[in-house]
Amino acid sequence: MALLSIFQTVPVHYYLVVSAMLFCIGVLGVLYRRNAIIIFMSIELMLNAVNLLLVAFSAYHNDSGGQVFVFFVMAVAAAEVAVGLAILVAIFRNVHAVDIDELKNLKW
Amino acid sequence: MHNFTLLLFLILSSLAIFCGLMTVFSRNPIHSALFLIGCFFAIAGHYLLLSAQFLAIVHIIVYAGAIMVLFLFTLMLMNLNEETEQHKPALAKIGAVISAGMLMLVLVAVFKRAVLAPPPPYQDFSIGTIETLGKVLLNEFLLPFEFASVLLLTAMIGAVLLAKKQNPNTNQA
Amino acid sequence: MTVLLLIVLLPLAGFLLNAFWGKRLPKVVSGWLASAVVFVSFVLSAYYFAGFVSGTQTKIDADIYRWIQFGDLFIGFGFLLDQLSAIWLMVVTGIGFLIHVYSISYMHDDERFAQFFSYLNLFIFFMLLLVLGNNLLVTFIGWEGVGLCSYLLIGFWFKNQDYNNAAKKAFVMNRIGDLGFLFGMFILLTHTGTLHFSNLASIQPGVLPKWILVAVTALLFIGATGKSAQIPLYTWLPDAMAGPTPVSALIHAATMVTAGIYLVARTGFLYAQAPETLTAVASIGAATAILAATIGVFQNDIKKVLAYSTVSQLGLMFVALGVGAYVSAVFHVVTHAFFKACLFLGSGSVIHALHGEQDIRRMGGLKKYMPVTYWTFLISSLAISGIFPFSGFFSKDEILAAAFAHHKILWVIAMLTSLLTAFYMFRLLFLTFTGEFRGTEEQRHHLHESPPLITIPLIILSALATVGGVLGLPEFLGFHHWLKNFLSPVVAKSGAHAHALSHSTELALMGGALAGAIVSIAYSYILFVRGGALPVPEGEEKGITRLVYHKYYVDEIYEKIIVQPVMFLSDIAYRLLDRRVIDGLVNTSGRLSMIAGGQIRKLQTGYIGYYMMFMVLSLVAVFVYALLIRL
Amino acid sequence: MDTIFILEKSLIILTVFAITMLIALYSTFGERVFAAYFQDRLGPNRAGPLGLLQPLADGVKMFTKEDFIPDTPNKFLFIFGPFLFMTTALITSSVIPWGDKLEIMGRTVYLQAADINVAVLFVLGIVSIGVYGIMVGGWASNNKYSLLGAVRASSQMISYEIAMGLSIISVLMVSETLSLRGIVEKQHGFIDWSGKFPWFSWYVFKQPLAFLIFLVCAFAETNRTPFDLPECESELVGGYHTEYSSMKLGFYLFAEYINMFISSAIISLLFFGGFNYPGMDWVKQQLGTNAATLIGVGAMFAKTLFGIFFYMWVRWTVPRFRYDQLMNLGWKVLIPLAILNIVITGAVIILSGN
Repeated sequence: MALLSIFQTVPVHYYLVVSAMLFCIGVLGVLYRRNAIIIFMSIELMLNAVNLLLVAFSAYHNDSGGQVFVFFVMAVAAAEVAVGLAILVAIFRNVHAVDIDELKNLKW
Repeated sequence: MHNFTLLLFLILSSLAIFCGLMTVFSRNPIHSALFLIGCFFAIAGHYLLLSAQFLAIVHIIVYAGAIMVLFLFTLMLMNLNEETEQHKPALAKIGAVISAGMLMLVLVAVFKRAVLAPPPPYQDFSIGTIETLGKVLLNEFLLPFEFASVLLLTAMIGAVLLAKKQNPNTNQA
Repeated sequence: MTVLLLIVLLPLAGFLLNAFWGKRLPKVVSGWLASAVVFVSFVLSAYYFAGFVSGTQTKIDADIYRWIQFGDLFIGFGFLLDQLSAIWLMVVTGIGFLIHVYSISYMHDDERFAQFFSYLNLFIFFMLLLVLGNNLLVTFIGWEGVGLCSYLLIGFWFKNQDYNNAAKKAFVMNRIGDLGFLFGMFILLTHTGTLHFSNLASIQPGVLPKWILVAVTALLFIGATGKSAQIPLYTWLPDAMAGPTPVSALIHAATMVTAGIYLVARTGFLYAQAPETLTAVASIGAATAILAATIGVFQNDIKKVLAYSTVSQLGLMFVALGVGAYVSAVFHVVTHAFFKACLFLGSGSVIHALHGEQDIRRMGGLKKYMPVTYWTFLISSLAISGIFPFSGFFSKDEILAAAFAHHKILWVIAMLTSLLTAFYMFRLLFLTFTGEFRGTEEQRHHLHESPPLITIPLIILSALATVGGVLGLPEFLGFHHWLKNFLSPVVAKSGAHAHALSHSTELALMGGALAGAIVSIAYSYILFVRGGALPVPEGEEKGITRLVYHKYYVDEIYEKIIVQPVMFLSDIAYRLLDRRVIDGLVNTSGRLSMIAGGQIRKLQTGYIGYYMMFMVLSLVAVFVYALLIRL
Repeated sequence: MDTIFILEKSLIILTVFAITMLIALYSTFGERVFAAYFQDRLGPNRAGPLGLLQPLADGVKMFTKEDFIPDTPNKFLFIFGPFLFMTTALITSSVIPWGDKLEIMGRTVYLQAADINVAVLFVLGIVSIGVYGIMVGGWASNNKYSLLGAVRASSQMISYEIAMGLSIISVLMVSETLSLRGIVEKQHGFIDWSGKFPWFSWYVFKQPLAFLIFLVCAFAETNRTPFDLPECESELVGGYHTEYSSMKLGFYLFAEYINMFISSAIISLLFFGGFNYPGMDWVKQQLGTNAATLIGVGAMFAKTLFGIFFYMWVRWTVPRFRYDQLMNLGWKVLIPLAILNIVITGAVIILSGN
């Protein structure tokens, strides 16, 4: 059963715009908030924006490579969250804050 | 039918963008996390729309089922409420909004100039199935796959090591 | 092939075992382990050797894997086993095994016992690689490897700075020779595209230009002079006596120093096409032989005498090679390995008994304390002096005859050398073993015969030195020259054929040599036993004696004309280039980055948000740039 | 997509919903009856004949109780929690095949709401979302006991999800499909004659280790004894639903029974052949497709109901674990065992050459 491609209805440019918007919301979150965990979430949002675009183009080109790449992004995201949150928990234990403006030990 | 698809797309997109914005602007971190989960569901809906069923389910299991649970866990255990979070000065906030807006502008400008192949008339529904993906993943992308497994193992060990409570008796850093 | 591989790999395994676990093993275990691997190698070599003797074994020449492959260039890693390498296999593993056993007793008080044996095993491994390599590059690995082991073993007692210097000297001298070897290989590779002996041997005469052949053979010969201690690179060998005595016996008498002979014999087909080089080989060999022999006469260190004797004997072998008598050279290598190893081990036994004393002026009268050592030493001395019927008589006579047939001057020099040899060997023998003991009372108190592990190898080696001559009984007396027939498949191709001499001439030469040797020994007897003459103490030599005693001041001359100018140049380079130019550049760049860093540091506020803001803005800038480019 | 198809599916969905509710309702009753039986006393027997109206009475009680909302800044989330928990519990039933096909008026009707090709993953995904119902509710209660209970419950659930998923993988390796209907059809009949030697076709006989792991995980996922730590009164006052009352509490409790029902159904699908029963081919020949299918539906429900009974049986038999024991069992026993099982299954598949 060969169905019409979704891109006959929804131009792929729409996906580009949606994913660009999601990505920029992620960027905004990173710049706007001081809570490190929220910044983390914003990064996840950016990754997902990219994933969305990958899947869209995977369907657009009828090539499953894009979807496979999403798996790898997920693996990286999972690893990042596991380690990142562990670091944040360790920091929280020591300084009782996850406020990035208070974590400025990078200066030295 | 076609309009139905477009409608679905629009609903899902606005849901995703709304949830994304709420993630950033919610005062309470827990609300942020919950909105982010909503956003992920909207994205999963997009995946279904693009007939990537397997990926949609995996997306939900991984992001909603694992990653966001971890976030919620951390937030709940740290007990961060809105009173405790200090916000950035207004100038920095304006700067942030302007920077993100500029990035958006530039990205859209870049995308507008993108030259794309014409859309395919028909869609190959087999690419989203677990059979196809499994074959591609374990043949063409076997090496990255193995690397990913090593990466996850490393991350696991690292996370365990970092989160482990230090034994007060042993005096090591 | 597997068995062949085993021969090579067993000593390597021994090396690894002793190197990594040797310290944890008891000394007995590690010593016997090292000996056992060499013994197994010896047995396996003997299997092949027997195969060659009986004619059932054919030549093995196979690449184990493709080592270097680049365009047309192909160099394999493989082994070549024929009659020539089989003989060397027997010598290396056989004498190597005896010396291992000897070392168990000799080194047994040393705290780095296992390390010593690991080095010995490593040496055997590289030596086998050298001998078995089927192309010049594999041989070169072995060549470098034995050089390394030689360095390690000469400097084994590295706490003594003199020994370290000796090791360094040996290494540097060898490196100079190796450079020649390398250049020879490069030229060969450029012009023939192969380094395999089999391929090289099949090149028809006239295909390669003459000058290339001369250049290649001369360069390879430079390599050989380094390894086999010929003029001008011979000075390292006497200094190399700093190493433990088994090392001197194994490396600097029986095996490694004959690598040069092996190389020339192996590439004989090239030398056959370059008679100019052969003449040079013969001349240098003769010059080395006589020079070293004269120095040997005035040396007072028991091992130095033997060292100069080795240099001189090697010179004789090169004379044989130079006149095309490859078989005689190989023959002399084998017999020389027997009696020189025996002599070194005997001297080691003496040194052992005297707790490290090496000066013959403080020895004497040891005959009654250590009879076994004395008798084996005597037999070997007779052999090296060329007294009938010991092995040296046959091999040396062949060389003399070949030299006579080639050129009379060579014969005169070789003859003189062999007379001097007989003289200084018996001077050594008489001063060491006869007369009264001249050492301290305490040393006399501890004098004793060495333990069986030392004496048994001595007895075996002296027995071999006695009967070794049967390998090559002279043909003109109607005997069957076994070695010549044995080597004929390999050497015949080299185009070497001894000039035919009439029977009477050969007989006369033989008799002359024998008579000369006996006269020399008699003179030595009169001088040192009857006359009781003693070498003068340090610094009281006069005239020509003094010149010779100081080894013709060769080391000093090298120091003045080579080492000091090089040092001077290096000093200038250090002061000007290194300190001013290079250091200046490095320091300036360092200072610049410090200044720059001091300024840029101010950008680093420590606020992550600030960094991320910059990141985003830079990203925007990059995108804008990309857009503008596309406009 | 014709109207009849939509009607048919709607009918099936409604039926499934109704049956699920009914069974969950009477499970509460059954629990009390069996508890009484196991403890050798009389159970509820006042409301209606044999006390059969007891669940209705309970429902009336729940609805009429005072609906108390604590002083929390997150009133919406407080209400949203039980709603989410209930919804996720019900959603899973949409992919469960309750029976084989019926032939009605020339149409083939599959007794299943949706046969999707990633059904097993769908179930896992929904189960993982169920955690949020507990977490959100517990957190929004603004009470530290609730929060601790929620954290306990959710960490227990996500820990056991891993072992559960891994144990399913070995089943999937045998079945070679992710569709639940496909898995059931692979277990056709009772005895598999196709192989080199006959063996039971149900996966409980082919994958006994996977079954055991899955069973334990299912107990943990539904927060049933012996893993009912999230609501253990002696430590946590009452767990994540301490602050809940009236029907919102009813939702949490009711959803637990729904979960029990659904997990029993899934166990019977994955390991006990679902709607397969011994001799089904013979019945089909004798009585026709529809009758055979109806018997199959009966078999399916019999297996599922026995599963629910088994839950109750265990509840009154096995004592509660300690929390560290629970975590050790999950991470250090079940996960390695499940991985071992995967390795063994893979090795067997390769060695047997298919």
